[in-house]
Amino acid sequence: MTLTIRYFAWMREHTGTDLETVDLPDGVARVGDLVPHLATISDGHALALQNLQVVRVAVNRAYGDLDTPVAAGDEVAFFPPVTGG
Amino acid sequence: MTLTIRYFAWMREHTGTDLETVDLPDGVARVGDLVPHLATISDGHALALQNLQVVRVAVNRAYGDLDTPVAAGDEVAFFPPVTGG
Amino acid sequence: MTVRVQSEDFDVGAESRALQAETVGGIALFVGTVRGLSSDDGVTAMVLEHFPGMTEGELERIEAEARARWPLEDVTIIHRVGRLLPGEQIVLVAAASAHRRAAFDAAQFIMDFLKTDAPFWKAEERGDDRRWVEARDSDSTARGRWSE
Amino acid sequence: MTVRVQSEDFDVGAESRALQAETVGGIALFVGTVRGLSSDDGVTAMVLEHFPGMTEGELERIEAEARARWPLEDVTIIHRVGRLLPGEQIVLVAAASAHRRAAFDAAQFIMDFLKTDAPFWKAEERGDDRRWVEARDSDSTARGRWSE
Repeated sequence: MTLTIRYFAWMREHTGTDLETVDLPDGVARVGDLVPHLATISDGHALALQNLQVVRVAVNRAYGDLDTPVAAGDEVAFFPPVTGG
Repeated sequence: MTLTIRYFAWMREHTGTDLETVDLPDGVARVGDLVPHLATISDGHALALQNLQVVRVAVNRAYGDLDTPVAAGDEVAFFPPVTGG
Repeated sequence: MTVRVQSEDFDVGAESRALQAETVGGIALFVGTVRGLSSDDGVTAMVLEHFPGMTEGELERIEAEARARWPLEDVTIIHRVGRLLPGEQIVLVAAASAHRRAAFDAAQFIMDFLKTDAPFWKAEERGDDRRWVEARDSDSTARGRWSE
Repeated sequence: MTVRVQSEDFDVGAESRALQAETVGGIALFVGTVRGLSSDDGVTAMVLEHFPGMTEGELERIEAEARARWPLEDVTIIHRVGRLLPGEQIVLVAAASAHRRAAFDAAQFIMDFLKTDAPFWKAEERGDDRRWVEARDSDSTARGRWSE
Protein backbone atom coordinates (compact mmCIF):
# COMPACT_ATOMS: atom_id res chain seq x y z
CA MET A 1 0.00 0.00 0.00
CA THR A 2 1.40 3.37 -1.05
CA LEU A 3 0.70 6.54 0.92
CA THR A 4 1.80 10.15 0.62
CA ILE A 5 3.17 11.59 3.86
CA ARG A 6 3.55 15.30 4.63
CA TYR A 7 5.30 17.04 7.51
CA PHE A 8 5.09 20.67 8.61
CA ALA A 9 6.98 23.11 10.83
CA TRP A 10 9.49 21.44 13.19
CA MET A 11 8.38 17.97 12.06
CA ARG A 12 9.42 18.92 8.52
CA GLU A 13 12.75 20.16 9.84
CA HIS A 14 13.38 16.99 11.89
CA THR A 15 12.45 14.58 9.07
CA GLY A 16 14.25 16.70 6.49
CA THR A 17 11.32 16.40 4.08
CA ASP A 18 7.94 18.01 3.51
CA LEU A 19 6.59 15.24 1.29
CA GLU A 20 7.44 11.56 0.81
CA THR A 21 5.84 8.50 -0.69
CA VAL A 22 6.02 5.36 1.44
CA ASP A 23 5.21 1.70 0.75
CA LEU A 24 3.64 -0.03 3.69
CA PRO A 25 2.73 -3.65 4.47
CA ASP A 26 -0.91 -4.73 4.35
CA GLY A 27 -1.41 -4.74 8.13
CA VAL A 28 -1.40 -0.94 8.23
CA ALA A 29 -5.06 0.07 8.66
CA ARG A 30 -4.94 3.23 10.79
CA VAL A 31 -2.75 6.31 11.20
CA GLY A 32 -1.27 4.89 14.42
CA ASP A 33 -0.08 1.79 12.51
CA LEU A 34 2.00 4.03 10.25
CA VAL A 35 4.12 5.51 12.99
CA PRO A 36 6.50 2.58 13.74
CA HIS A 37 7.21 2.26 10.00
CA LEU A 38 7.88 5.96 9.47
CA ALA A 39 10.07 6.12 12.58
CA THR A 40 12.55 3.68 10.95
CA ILE A 41 13.16 5.91 7.93
CA SER A 42 15.73 8.11 9.69
CA ASP A 43 16.83 9.29 13.14
CA GLY A 44 15.10 12.57 12.30
CA HIS A 45 11.84 10.72 11.62
CA ALA A 46 12.17 8.89 14.93
CA LEU A 47 12.79 12.20 16.71
CA ALA A 48 9.84 13.91 15.00
CA LEU A 49 7.46 11.10 15.90
CA GLN A 50 8.73 10.25 19.39
CA ASN A 51 6.07 12.23 21.26
CA LEU A 52 2.72 11.69 19.58
CA GLN A 53 0.97 13.68 22.31
CA VAL A 54 2.11 16.92 20.66
CA VAL A 55 1.44 15.81 17.08
CA ARG A 56 -1.67 16.56 15.03
CA VAL A 57 -2.82 14.47 12.08
CA ALA A 58 -4.78 15.16 8.92
CA VAL A 59 -5.90 12.49 6.44
CA ASN A 60 -6.75 13.81 2.99
CA ARG A 61 -6.70 17.36 4.40
CA ALA A 62 -9.25 16.75 7.15
CA TYR A 63 -8.30 16.48 10.82
CA GLY A 64 -8.01 12.95 12.13
CA ASP A 65 -6.20 11.10 14.89
CA LEU A 66 -4.21 7.91 15.43
CA ASP A 67 -7.40 5.84 14.99
CA THR A 68 -8.37 7.33 11.62
CA PRO A 69 -8.41 4.60 8.90
CA VAL A 70 -6.00 4.90 5.99
CA ALA A 71 -6.22 3.35 2.53
CA ALA A 72 -3.95 3.17 -0.51
CA GLY A 73 -3.46 6.59 -2.12
CA ASP A 74 -4.33 8.57 1.01
CA GLU A 75 -2.37 11.64 2.00
CA VAL A 76 -1.45 11.65 5.69
CA ALA A 77 -0.05 14.85 7.21
CA PHE A 78 1.75 15.17 10.55
CA PHE A 79 2.25 18.54 12.19
CA PRO A 80 2.50 20.32 15.55
CA PRO A 81 -0.47 22.20 17.05
CA VAL A 82 -1.22 25.20 14.84
CA THR A 83 -0.07 28.72 15.73
CA GLY A 84 -1.44 31.06 13.07
CA GLY A 85 -3.42 34.23 13.40
CA MET B 1 -30.55 84.41 37.52
CA THR B 2 -29.60 83.95 33.87
CA LEU B 3 -29.11 80.53 32.31
CA THR B 4 -28.33 79.30 28.81
CA ILE B 5 -30.71 76.58 27.60
CA ARG B 6 -30.04 74.22 24.69
CA TYR B 7 -32.36 71.79 22.93
CA PHE B 8 -31.52 69.00 20.52
CA ALA B 9 -33.26 66.75 17.97
CA TRP B 10 -37.09 66.78 18.24
CA MET B 11 -36.94 69.01 21.33
CA ARG B 12 -35.14 71.60 19.20
CA GLU B 13 -37.79 71.24 16.51
CA HIS B 14 -40.67 71.56 19.01
CA THR B 15 -39.24 74.61 20.80
CA GLY B 16 -38.09 76.16 17.51
CA THR B 17 -34.71 77.05 19.00
CA ASP B 18 -31.40 75.34 19.70
CA LEU B 19 -30.16 77.97 22.16
CA GLU B 20 -31.85 80.56 24.35
CA THR B 21 -30.96 82.70 27.33
CA VAL B 22 -33.56 82.79 30.10
CA ASP B 23 -33.95 84.91 33.24
CA LEU B 24 -35.33 82.98 36.17
CA PRO B 25 -36.52 83.92 39.67
CA ASP B 26 -34.30 83.20 42.65
CA GLY B 27 -36.26 80.12 43.80
CA VAL B 28 -34.90 78.07 40.89
CA ALA B 29 -32.24 75.78 42.42
CA ARG B 30 -32.42 72.56 40.42
CA VAL B 31 -33.05 71.48 36.83
CA GLY B 32 -36.56 70.33 37.72
CA ASP B 33 -37.41 73.85 38.97
CA LEU B 34 -36.64 75.20 35.50
CA VAL B 35 -39.22 73.17 33.66
CA PRO B 36 -42.45 75.02 34.64
CA HIS B 37 -40.81 78.31 33.64
CA LEU B 38 -39.54 77.03 30.28
CA ALA B 39 -42.91 75.42 29.50
CA THR B 40 -44.56 78.87 29.50
CA ILE B 41 -42.30 80.28 26.78
CA SER B 42 -44.36 78.78 23.94
CA ASP B 43 -46.75 75.95 23.09
CA GLY B 44 -43.78 74.22 21.46
CA HIS B 45 -41.80 74.45 24.70
CA ALA B 46 -44.75 72.99 26.61
CA LEU B 47 -45.01 70.14 24.09
CA ALA B 48 -41.25 69.43 24.19
CA LEU B 49 -41.23 69.29 27.99
CA GLN B 50 -44.54 67.54 28.59
CA ASN B 51 -43.09 64.08 29.12
CA LEU B 52 -39.93 64.37 31.21
CA GLN B 53 -39.60 60.58 31.35
CA VAL B 54 -38.18 60.59 27.83
CA VAL B 55 -35.97 63.66 28.29
CA ARG B 56 -32.28 63.63 29.15
CA VAL B 57 -30.46 66.53 30.80
CA ALA B 58 -26.88 67.83 30.79
CA VAL B 59 -25.62 70.68 32.95
CA ASN B 60 -22.44 72.31 31.70
CA ARG B 61 -21.99 69.39 29.26
CA ALA B 62 -22.11 66.64 31.89
CA TYR B 63 -25.10 64.32 32.32
CA GLY B 64 -27.44 65.28 35.13
CA ASP B 65 -31.07 64.81 36.04
CA LEU B 66 -33.98 66.85 37.41
CA ASP B 67 -32.26 67.03 40.82
CA THR B 68 -28.99 68.47 39.53
CA PRO B 69 -28.33 71.94 41.04
CA VAL B 70 -28.13 74.94 38.72
CA ALA B 71 -26.46 78.30 39.30
CA ALA B 72 -26.28 81.57 37.40
CA GLY B 73 -24.35 81.23 34.15
CA ASP B 74 -24.87 77.46 33.82
CA GLU B 75 -25.68 75.87 30.50
CA VAL B 76 -28.58 73.40 30.73
CA ALA B 77 -29.27 71.10 27.78
CA PHE B 78 -32.45 69.08 27.18
CA PHE B 79 -32.52 66.27 24.65
CA PRO B 80 -34.07 62.88 23.86
CA PRO B 81 -32.21 59.61 24.56
CA VAL B 82 -29.22 59.44 22.23
CA THR B 83 -29.23 57.36 19.05
CA GLY B 84 -25.76 57.64 17.52
CA GLY B 85 -23.37 54.95 16.36
CA MET C 1 -5.74 58.61 21.34
CA THR C 2 -7.88 60.12 18.60
CA VAL C 3 -11.46 61.37 18.96
CA ARG C 4 -12.99 63.16 15.98
CA VAL C 5 -16.49 64.35 15.11
CA GLN C 6 -16.63 65.35 11.46
CA SER C 7 -18.86 65.55 8.41
CA GLU C 8 -16.20 64.12 6.06
CA ASP C 9 -15.81 60.42 5.43
CA PHE C 10 -12.88 58.51 6.98
CA ASP C 11 -10.42 55.95 5.63
CA VAL C 12 -10.56 52.71 7.63
CA GLY C 13 -7.24 51.53 6.19
CA ALA C 14 -5.39 54.71 7.14
CA GLU C 15 -6.88 54.68 10.64
CA SER C 16 -5.90 51.03 11.12
CA ARG C 17 -2.36 51.70 9.89
CA ALA C 18 -2.05 54.66 12.26
CA LEU C 19 -2.57 52.25 15.20
CA GLN C 20 0.05 49.71 14.05
CA ALA C 21 3.13 49.61 16.25
CA GLU C 22 5.66 47.02 17.38
CA THR C 23 3.92 46.67 20.74
CA VAL C 24 0.56 45.97 19.07
CA GLY C 25 -0.52 42.39 18.41
CA GLY C 26 -3.98 43.16 17.13
CA ILE C 27 -6.43 45.90 16.22
CA ALA C 28 -10.18 45.39 16.54
CA LEU C 29 -12.28 47.78 14.47
CA PHE C 30 -15.96 48.44 14.05
CA VAL C 31 -17.38 50.39 11.13
CA GLY C 32 -21.04 51.39 11.42
CA THR C 33 -22.80 52.05 8.12
CA VAL C 34 -26.15 53.45 6.99
CA ARG C 35 -28.59 50.72 6.06
CA GLY C 36 -30.71 51.67 3.10
CA LEU C 37 -33.54 51.11 0.70
CA SER C 38 -32.63 47.58 -0.20
CA SER C 39 -32.84 46.55 3.45
CA ASP C 40 -36.13 46.29 5.34
CA ASP C 41 -35.60 49.83 6.62
CA GLY C 42 -36.33 51.61 3.37
CA VAL C 43 -34.19 54.55 4.49
CA THR C 44 -33.18 57.01 1.75
CA ALA C 45 -30.94 59.20 3.96
CA MET C 46 -29.83 59.65 7.57
CA VAL C 47 -29.26 63.00 9.27
CA LEU C 48 -26.97 63.07 12.30
CA GLU C 49 -26.96 65.87 14.87
CA HIS C 50 -24.73 66.14 17.95
CA PHE C 51 -23.89 68.37 20.92
CA PRO C 52 -20.56 70.01 20.05
CA GLY C 53 -18.36 70.28 23.09
CA MET C 54 -20.18 67.63 25.07
CA THR C 55 -19.79 64.88 22.45
CA GLU C 56 -16.00 64.96 22.44
CA GLY C 57 -15.92 64.95 26.25
CA GLU C 58 -18.23 61.94 26.45
CA LEU C 59 -16.20 60.01 23.86
CA GLU C 60 -12.99 60.78 25.78
CA ARG C 61 -14.62 59.63 29.01
CA ILE C 62 -15.73 56.33 27.39
CA GLU C 63 -12.25 55.84 25.95
CA ALA C 64 -10.68 56.44 29.40
CA GLU C 65 -13.02 53.84 30.93
CA ALA C 66 -11.98 51.32 28.29
CA ARG C 67 -8.29 52.01 28.98
CA ALA C 68 -8.88 51.48 32.69
CA ARG C 69 -10.39 48.04 31.98
CA TRP C 70 -8.04 46.67 29.31
CA PRO C 71 -4.33 47.03 28.43
CA LEU C 72 -4.74 49.15 25.29
CA GLU C 73 -1.95 50.66 23.24
CA ASP C 74 -4.19 53.13 21.43
CA VAL C 75 -7.79 53.93 20.57
CA THR C 76 -9.47 55.80 17.72
CA ILE C 77 -13.08 56.98 17.71
CA ILE C 78 -14.49 58.85 14.69
CA HIS C 79 -18.16 59.76 14.31
CA ARG C 80 -19.68 61.55 11.36
CA VAL C 81 -22.46 64.13 11.51
CA GLY C 82 -24.67 65.71 8.85
CA ARG C 83 -26.55 64.02 6.02
CA LEU C 84 -25.44 60.52 5.05
CA LEU C 85 -26.69 58.18 2.33
CA PRO C 86 -27.31 54.43 2.53
CA GLY C 87 -24.06 52.47 2.44
CA GLU C 88 -22.03 55.38 3.85
CA GLN C 89 -19.83 55.02 6.92
CA ILE C 90 -21.14 56.61 10.15
CA VAL C 91 -18.76 55.58 12.91
CA LEU C 92 -15.36 53.98 13.42
CA VAL C 93 -14.09 52.56 16.68
CA ALA C 94 -10.65 50.96 16.71
CA ALA C 95 -8.72 49.53 19.68
CA ALA C 96 -5.12 48.33 19.49
CA SER C 97 -3.63 46.01 22.09
CA ALA C 98 -0.93 43.41 22.57
CA HIS C 99 -3.79 40.99 23.20
CA ARG C 100 -6.59 40.04 20.79
CA ARG C 101 -9.29 39.61 23.41
CA ALA C 102 -8.59 43.02 24.98
CA ALA C 103 -8.80 44.71 21.57
CA PHE C 104 -12.14 43.01 20.75
CA ASP C 105 -13.67 43.65 24.16
CA ALA C 106 -12.58 47.29 24.26
CA ALA C 107 -13.95 48.03 20.77
CA GLN C 108 -17.29 46.44 21.66
CA PHE C 109 -17.41 48.22 25.04
CA ILE C 110 -16.75 51.60 23.40
CA MET C 111 -19.45 51.01 20.77
CA ASP C 112 -21.97 49.92 23.43
CA PHE C 113 -21.31 53.03 25.55
CA LEU C 114 -21.18 55.35 22.54
CA LYS C 115 -24.67 54.12 21.58
CA THR C 116 -26.16 55.03 24.98
CA ASP C 117 -23.98 57.91 26.23
CA ALA C 118 -22.58 59.99 23.37
CA PRO C 119 -24.94 62.86 22.47
CA PHE C 120 -25.75 62.05 18.84
CA TRP C 121 -29.24 61.90 17.38
CA LYS C 122 -30.31 60.32 14.11
CA ALA C 123 -33.23 61.24 11.91
CA GLU C 124 -34.15 58.83 9.14
CA GLU C 125 -35.51 60.04 5.83
CA ARG C 126 -37.80 57.86 3.75
CA GLY C 127 -38.55 59.93 0.70
CA ASP C 128 -40.21 63.14 2.01
CA ASP C 129 -40.80 61.69 5.47
CA ARG C 130 -38.27 62.58 8.17
CA ARG C 131 -38.45 60.87 11.55
CA TRP C 132 -36.22 60.93 14.65
CA VAL C 133 -34.94 57.48 15.54
CA GLU C 134 -36.03 56.24 18.96
CA ALA C 135 -33.51 54.81 21.39
CA ARG C 136 -33.61 51.03 21.52
CA ASP C 137 -33.84 48.91 24.66
CA SER C 138 -31.32 46.53 23.12
CA ASP C 139 -28.69 49.28 23.34
CA SER C 140 -29.28 49.78 27.06
CA THR C 141 -29.08 46.00 27.49
CA ALA C 142 -25.79 45.89 25.59
CA ARG C 143 -24.36 48.60 27.84
CA GLY C 144 -25.69 46.90 30.96
CA ARG C 145 -23.85 43.64 30.43
CA TRP C 146 -20.50 45.39 31.04
CA SER C 147 -21.44 46.04 34.68
CA GLU C 148 -22.26 42.38 35.40
CA MET D 1 -17.35 35.28 1.02
CA THR D 2 -13.61 35.76 0.55
CA VAL D 3 -10.87 33.47 1.85
CA ARG D 4 -7.31 34.24 0.77
CA VAL D 5 -3.89 32.93 1.79
CA GLN D 6 -1.18 35.14 0.32
CA SER D 7 2.32 36.52 0.87
CA GLU D 8 1.34 40.07 -0.20
CA ASP D 9 0.04 42.64 2.26
CA PHE D 10 -3.66 43.56 2.27
CA ASP D 11 -5.54 46.88 2.41
CA VAL D 12 -7.89 46.98 5.41
CA GLY D 13 -9.77 49.98 3.97
CA ALA D 14 -10.42 48.29 0.62
CA GLU D 15 -11.53 45.07 2.33
CA SER D 16 -13.89 46.98 4.61
CA ARG D 17 -15.34 48.93 1.67
CA ALA D 18 -15.88 45.69 -0.24
CA LEU D 19 -18.22 44.51 2.54
CA GLN D 20 -20.29 47.73 2.64
CA ALA D 21 -23.82 47.28 1.30
CA GLU D 22 -27.26 48.75 1.99
CA THR D 23 -28.23 45.70 4.04
CA VAL D 24 -25.14 46.05 6.27
CA GLY D 25 -25.36 48.02 9.52
CA GLY D 26 -21.87 47.28 10.75
CA ILE D 27 -18.58 45.59 9.95
CA ALA D 28 -16.35 44.19 12.70
CA LEU D 29 -12.74 43.70 11.70
CA PHE D 30 -9.66 42.28 13.36
CA VAL D 31 -6.15 42.93 12.09
CA GLY D 32 -3.40 40.79 13.61
CA THR D 33 0.08 42.31 13.48
CA VAL D 34 3.64 41.16 14.21
CA ARG D 35 4.88 42.36 17.57
CA GLY D 36 8.52 43.34 17.51
CA LEU D 37 11.75 44.36 19.12
CA SER D 38 10.31 47.24 21.08
CA SER D 39 7.82 44.89 22.78
CA ASP D 40 8.85 42.33 25.40
CA ASP D 41 9.08 39.71 22.66
CA GLY D 42 12.25 40.98 21.03
CA VAL D 43 11.19 39.41 17.73
CA THR D 44 13.08 40.59 14.63
CA ALA D 45 11.00 38.62 12.09
CA MET D 46 8.20 36.06 11.85
CA VAL D 47 8.06 33.22 9.32
CA LEU D 48 4.64 31.75 8.54
CA GLU D 49 4.13 28.33 6.97
CA HIS D 50 0.83 26.68 6.07
CA PHE D 51 -0.72 23.57 4.53
CA PRO D 52 -1.89 24.64 1.05
CA GLY D 53 -5.15 23.00 0.15
CA MET D 54 -6.10 22.19 3.72
CA THR D 55 -5.84 25.78 5.01
CA GLU D 56 -8.44 27.20 2.63
CA GLY D 57 -10.81 24.32 3.43
CA GLU D 58 -10.49 24.87 7.18
CA LEU D 59 -11.05 28.63 6.84
CA GLU D 60 -14.16 27.99 4.73
CA ARG D 61 -15.44 25.51 7.31
CA ILE D 62 -14.93 28.05 10.14
CA GLU D 63 -16.66 30.74 8.07
CA ALA D 64 -19.62 28.39 7.42
CA GLU D 65 -19.92 27.70 11.16
CA ALA D 66 -20.00 31.44 11.87
CA ARG D 67 -22.70 31.96 9.24
CA ALA D 68 -24.77 29.18 10.81
CA ARG D 69 -24.58 30.94 14.20
CA TRP D 70 -25.12 34.59 13.23
CA PRO D 71 -27.03 36.48 10.53
CA LEU D 72 -24.04 37.62 8.46
CA GLU D 73 -24.16 39.46 5.15
CA ASP D 74 -20.58 38.69 4.23
CA VAL D 75 -17.23 37.55 5.63
CA THR D 76 -13.61 38.09 4.60
CA ILE D 77 -10.64 36.11 5.90
CA ILE D 78 -7.11 36.89 4.66
CA HIS D 79 -3.98 35.30 6.14
CA ARG D 80 -0.45 36.05 5.05
CA VAL D 81 2.39 33.52 4.80
CA GLY D 82 6.14 33.86 4.37
CA ARG D 83 8.54 36.18 6.19
CA LEU D 84 7.02 39.20 7.96
CA LEU D 85 8.66 42.02 9.90
CA PRO D 86 7.52 43.61 13.19
CA GLY D 87 4.58 45.94 12.67
CA GLU D 88 3.41 44.11 9.52
CA GLN D 89 -0.13 42.79 9.14
CA ILE D 90 -0.58 39.00 9.43
CA VAL D 91 -4.29 38.34 9.37
CA LEU D 92 -7.58 40.08 8.63
CA VAL D 93 -10.99 38.81 9.67
CA ALA D 94 -14.02 40.95 8.79
CA ALA D 95 -17.70 40.17 9.35
CA ALA D 96 -20.55 42.31 8.02
CA SER D 97 -24.05 42.12 9.45
CA ALA D 98 -27.22 44.14 9.90
CA HIS D 99 -26.52 43.85 13.63
CA ARG D 100 -23.48 45.11 15.53
CA ARG D 101 -23.36 42.30 18.08
CA ALA D 102 -23.51 39.61 15.39
CA ALA D 103 -20.63 41.23 13.49
CA PHE D 104 -18.46 41.47 16.63
CA ASP D 105 -19.22 37.95 17.83
CA ALA D 106 -18.65 36.39 14.42
CA ALA D 107 -15.30 38.13 13.92
CA GLN D 108 -14.12 37.02 17.36
CA PHE D 109 -15.43 33.46 16.82
CA ILE D 110 -13.60 33.19 13.49
CA MET D 111 -10.34 34.49 15.01
CA ASP D 112 -10.61 32.06 17.94
CA PHE D 113 -11.18 29.07 15.66
CA LEU D 114 -8.57 30.19 13.14
CA LYS D 115 -6.01 30.23 15.98
CA THR D 116 -6.69 26.60 16.95
CA ASP D 117 -7.88 24.96 13.71
CA ALA D 118 -6.31 26.58 10.64
CA PRO D 119 -3.03 24.87 9.69
CA PHE D 120 -0.58 27.76 10.00
CA TRP D 121 2.69 27.61 11.92
CA LYS D 122 4.82 30.52 13.07
CA ALA D 123 8.55 30.61 13.65
CA GLU D 124 9.96 33.65 15.45
CA GLU D 125 13.37 35.01 14.64
CA ARG D 126 15.39 36.88 17.24
CA GLY D 127 18.59 37.83 15.47
CA ASP D 128 20.15 34.51 14.31
CA ASP D 129 17.90 32.41 16.54
CA ARG D 130 14.83 30.85 14.92
CA ARG D 131 12.24 29.10 17.05
CA TRP D 132 8.82 27.54 16.33
CA VAL D 133 6.09 29.15 18.37
CA GLU D 134 4.31 26.76 20.72
CA ALA D 135 0.52 26.63 20.81
CA ARG D 136 -0.92 28.46 23.80
CA ASP D 137 -3.48 27.09 26.22
CA SER D 138 -5.21 30.47 26.18
CA ASP D 139 -6.11 29.89 22.53
CA SER D 140 -7.78 26.55 23.32
CA THR D 141 -9.61 28.29 26.16
CA ALA D 142 -10.79 31.05 23.83
CA ARG D 143 -12.13 28.45 21.38
CA GLY D 144 -13.74 26.46 24.18
CA ARG D 145 -15.93 29.29 25.44
CA TRP D 146 -17.98 29.19 22.20
CA SER D 147 -19.30 25.71 23.08
CA GLU D 148 -20.54 26.77 26.51
